[in-house]
Amino acid sequence: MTDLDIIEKTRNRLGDKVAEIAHPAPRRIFITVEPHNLVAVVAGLKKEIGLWYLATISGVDLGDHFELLYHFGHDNGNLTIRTRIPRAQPQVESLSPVIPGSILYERELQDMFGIIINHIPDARPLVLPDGWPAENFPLRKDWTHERTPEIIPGGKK
Amino acid sequence: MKFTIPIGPQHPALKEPISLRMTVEGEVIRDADIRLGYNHRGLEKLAEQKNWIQNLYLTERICGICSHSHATCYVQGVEKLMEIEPPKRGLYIRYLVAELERIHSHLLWLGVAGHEAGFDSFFMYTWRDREVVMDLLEMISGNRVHYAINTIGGVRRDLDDGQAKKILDGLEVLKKRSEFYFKLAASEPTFVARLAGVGYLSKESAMELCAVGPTARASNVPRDVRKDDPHAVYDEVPFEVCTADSCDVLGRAVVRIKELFESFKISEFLVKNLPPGEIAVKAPKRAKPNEVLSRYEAPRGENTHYIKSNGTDKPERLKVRAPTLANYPATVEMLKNGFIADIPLIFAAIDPCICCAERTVALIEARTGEEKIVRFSDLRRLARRRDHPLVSKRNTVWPF
Amino acid sequence: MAVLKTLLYLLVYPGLLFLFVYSTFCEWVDRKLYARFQNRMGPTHTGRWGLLQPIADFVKLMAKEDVVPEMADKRLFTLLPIFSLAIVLTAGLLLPVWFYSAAAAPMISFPGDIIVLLYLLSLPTLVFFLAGWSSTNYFSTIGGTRVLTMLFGYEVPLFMAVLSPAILANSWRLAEIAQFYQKKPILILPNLLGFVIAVICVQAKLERTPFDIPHAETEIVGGTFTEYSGKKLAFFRLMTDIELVVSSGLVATVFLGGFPGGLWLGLLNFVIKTLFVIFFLSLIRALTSRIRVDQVVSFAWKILAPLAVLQLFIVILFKGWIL
Amino acid sequence: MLNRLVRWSRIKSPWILHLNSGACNACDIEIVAALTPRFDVERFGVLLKATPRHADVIVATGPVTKQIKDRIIRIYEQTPDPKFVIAVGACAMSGCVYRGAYNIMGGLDQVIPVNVYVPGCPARPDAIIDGVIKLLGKL
Repeated sequence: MTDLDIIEKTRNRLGDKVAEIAHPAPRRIFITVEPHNLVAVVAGLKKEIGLWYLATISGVDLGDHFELLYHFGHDNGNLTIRTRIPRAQPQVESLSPVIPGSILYERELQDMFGIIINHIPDARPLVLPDGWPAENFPLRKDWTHERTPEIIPGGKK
Repeated sequence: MKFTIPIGPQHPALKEPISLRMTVEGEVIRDADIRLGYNHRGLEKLAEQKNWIQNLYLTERICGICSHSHATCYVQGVEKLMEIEPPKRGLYIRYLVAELERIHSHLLWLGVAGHEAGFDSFFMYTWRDREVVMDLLEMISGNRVHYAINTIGGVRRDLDDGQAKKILDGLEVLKKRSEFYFKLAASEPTFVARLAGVGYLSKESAMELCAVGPTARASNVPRDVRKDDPHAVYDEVPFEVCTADSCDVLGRAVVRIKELFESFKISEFLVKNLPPGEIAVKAPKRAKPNEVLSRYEAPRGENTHYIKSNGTDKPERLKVRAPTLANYPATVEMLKNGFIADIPLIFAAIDPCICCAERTVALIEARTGEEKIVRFSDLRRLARRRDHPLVSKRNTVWPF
Repeated sequence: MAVLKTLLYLLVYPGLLFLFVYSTFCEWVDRKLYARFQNRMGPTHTGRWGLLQPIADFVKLMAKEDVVPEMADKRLFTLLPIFSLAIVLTAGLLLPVWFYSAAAAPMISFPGDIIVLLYLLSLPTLVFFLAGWSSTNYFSTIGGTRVLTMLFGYEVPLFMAVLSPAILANSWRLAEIAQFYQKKPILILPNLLGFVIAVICVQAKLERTPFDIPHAETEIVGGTFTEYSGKKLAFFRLMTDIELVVSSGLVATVFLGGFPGGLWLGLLNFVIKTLFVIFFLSLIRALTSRIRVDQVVSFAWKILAPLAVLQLFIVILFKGWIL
Repeated sequence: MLNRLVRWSRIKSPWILHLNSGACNACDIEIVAALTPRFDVERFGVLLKATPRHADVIVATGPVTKQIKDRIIRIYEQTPDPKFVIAVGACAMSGCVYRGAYNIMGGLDQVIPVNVYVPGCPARPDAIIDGVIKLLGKL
């Protein structure tokens, strides 16, 4: 299945749910969807073109928005579904009913960006090291790390 | 008699810190819980504070075994962002190192698998031969482990004719040795008995849980980024995707051995057809605002790097997905209802590279399977029973 | 004089001191062979050819801090290493190598001593189990249960295999069995199958690869000995070495015709024959991978035990028709 | 006399425990490579032990992550005296590239006392063996 086939199929079958389809490089397709359409689009694509392999979910902090990129691999390249959620209300539906393997990456998102994943099967808050302070999300741009002073054994000479 | 045993974070079977909590009944595992985070170093945050060249150094140190794969994956992406085209010769050397690294990694894995199964002689023999490929890598790059051969726009070091000849000789030696040892291993009944039927992962669950690399290929899912997404030199190189259909540890070993021979073939092709010319082009300091998704087939499976630039000399976001992380859900699935004795083997079978997986944190808990309390008297019966009906089903043939 | 002789017998030769020195030598041989099979050198820098390596290990462990875990049963935990060492030393005295006087003391050679020796060699296994159990560490506990599970597997084939030469020699006394085969060395041949079975079972008894399941390093860390350190570990290691000597001595006595030739020649015979057995044990260790505990039990009952029965049949038929 | 014997035995029989505190695997595979035929540390009586209770020398690699800090201290306390610590690789010495990251405590010496530092990223097997020998020479 070539890129053009996938684009055409997506346009024909899921056109009403997809906001934009970009094709920046060979074997790379970027589809933009609204957050509430995300699960439906993934389920549709899984049915239409057999998209079972979720490579990862990248989160990007864009200031007032978080951008989530769901990278899928297929037999002939890569397809990325992009969605944006507001920083004030960082919520997104879990993909795990459609793709069980997604749970890992969603927990990672919870941990690193503080995005709330609705209906995630294992809703335990993700911990960085035990005793990590709450409401600290390392990958948010406004979070900075204070270096702890190091002890020099034997003292400085 | 049901209790939880902690395996790790410091455990001889795991060379890296990870904590597995196994709920066992006698010798049978009922539930598995993996706790990561012991190796989490916060790499993605660090990457945002370093410039493009410094990040090359950083990505190389994500992992020591597949250091070249992360660096290559990153460099591929950055070259696209900067819109530069590395010269052909540079690319050939880069992917030659990549294939040699795959050979070293698979030999290492075979040795470790032997060690986990208590077959120390096999471990010693494979590691002795691994030194041959380590020498080749040291000759090409000047380093045994972190090769640092990549640079943005090509590679750092050229290859001369003498070196090319040495590589071909070394590959010839390796080929002969590996063939001999693998025949030996295949004829060792205790070893094969330990691998066959252990850690079953069906094709359906492999797909559902998004398994990658040899783990997926051993479950007959022919996924290989080098074929699916033929980047750089891989559209010119003849090779095959190796699969097995036995879905167990034996299958994973077979896939790795077959891949080893594919890698010998690819490396030979790359050395023999090395084009003349430059090895690197000059790279700009900054990259225009853009985004790129870079994929690379590391020895353990697919590496995915998502890189976003914002016009400065530092990346806006560098997202690293290592293959081991993708294989964790599958591991939990495989561990269920196995024996304690098989934990190290099953865990080793995905060739875990915890340091790769843990540039971020993840926590998995297994879905609780059917549980019943077993008394001590039942244990003996359990131990005698053949828990896996698959033991008899050996449709994966050893390649020799 | 008799008292002195007995004391000498117990403490120097062939008792404590000799067994200590010879067992460390055997450990060195085993390690060296194992290393050579793996293309390595093995210990080389401790004494000449690394000969003193096991002694260095022993002394170092004796000088180390001795940690007793809080949860463990302290008395049992401390007693077990000494107890097990005593058992194997006693077993060592029963071997008929020490016949430097014709009229051996009745306490060390008597009809039925083969059975006593076999039982004395079974006891360390129970000690291992108790050691694992009393450490109250998860890994030790699992190791302990594995020890017992394995015991059910190899013990019966071992007894049956050792039985067949005894039947052929028509004696339950080790010295007599050995003498019988010294007179007619050709009769060793019918017991060849038994020899193989016995070597495999001894391998299992000594918990060496492929039967090192109770202390499988990559699975359950140190297994039964996880919590042991310092002196106690040193005793356990020494005990394992002496057990190696004694069990290979047993196999050599029963299957290879004992150790004839008085004090010095007998000693030479003993060394050569035990090293011959140890060579096989090391070879098995280097050539195999660890199997699972269920595989041990099924292997022992499905293959070793029937073969041992077959061996008994061969010997009985042989005895009936030819002798 | 007895002291000399004990000292000799300690020099001749260092059993090591491999401890990974968040390393990138490179130093770890080099430590394992030191056990294999080409380098073969068993020549010097070095054995890789599984549990801290049996070990004399802790060979640690990697920067110390916050999560594993308590474990390292526990393992150090579990090891019976006399015990020695070798920090292998740049990470275990100072944190290397990861220095200053939010989950890193820094080098190993931030947590437990270290006897010998072996530099290198990663340290070569030869260097690791040299580190062990240097440590023993100091006894």
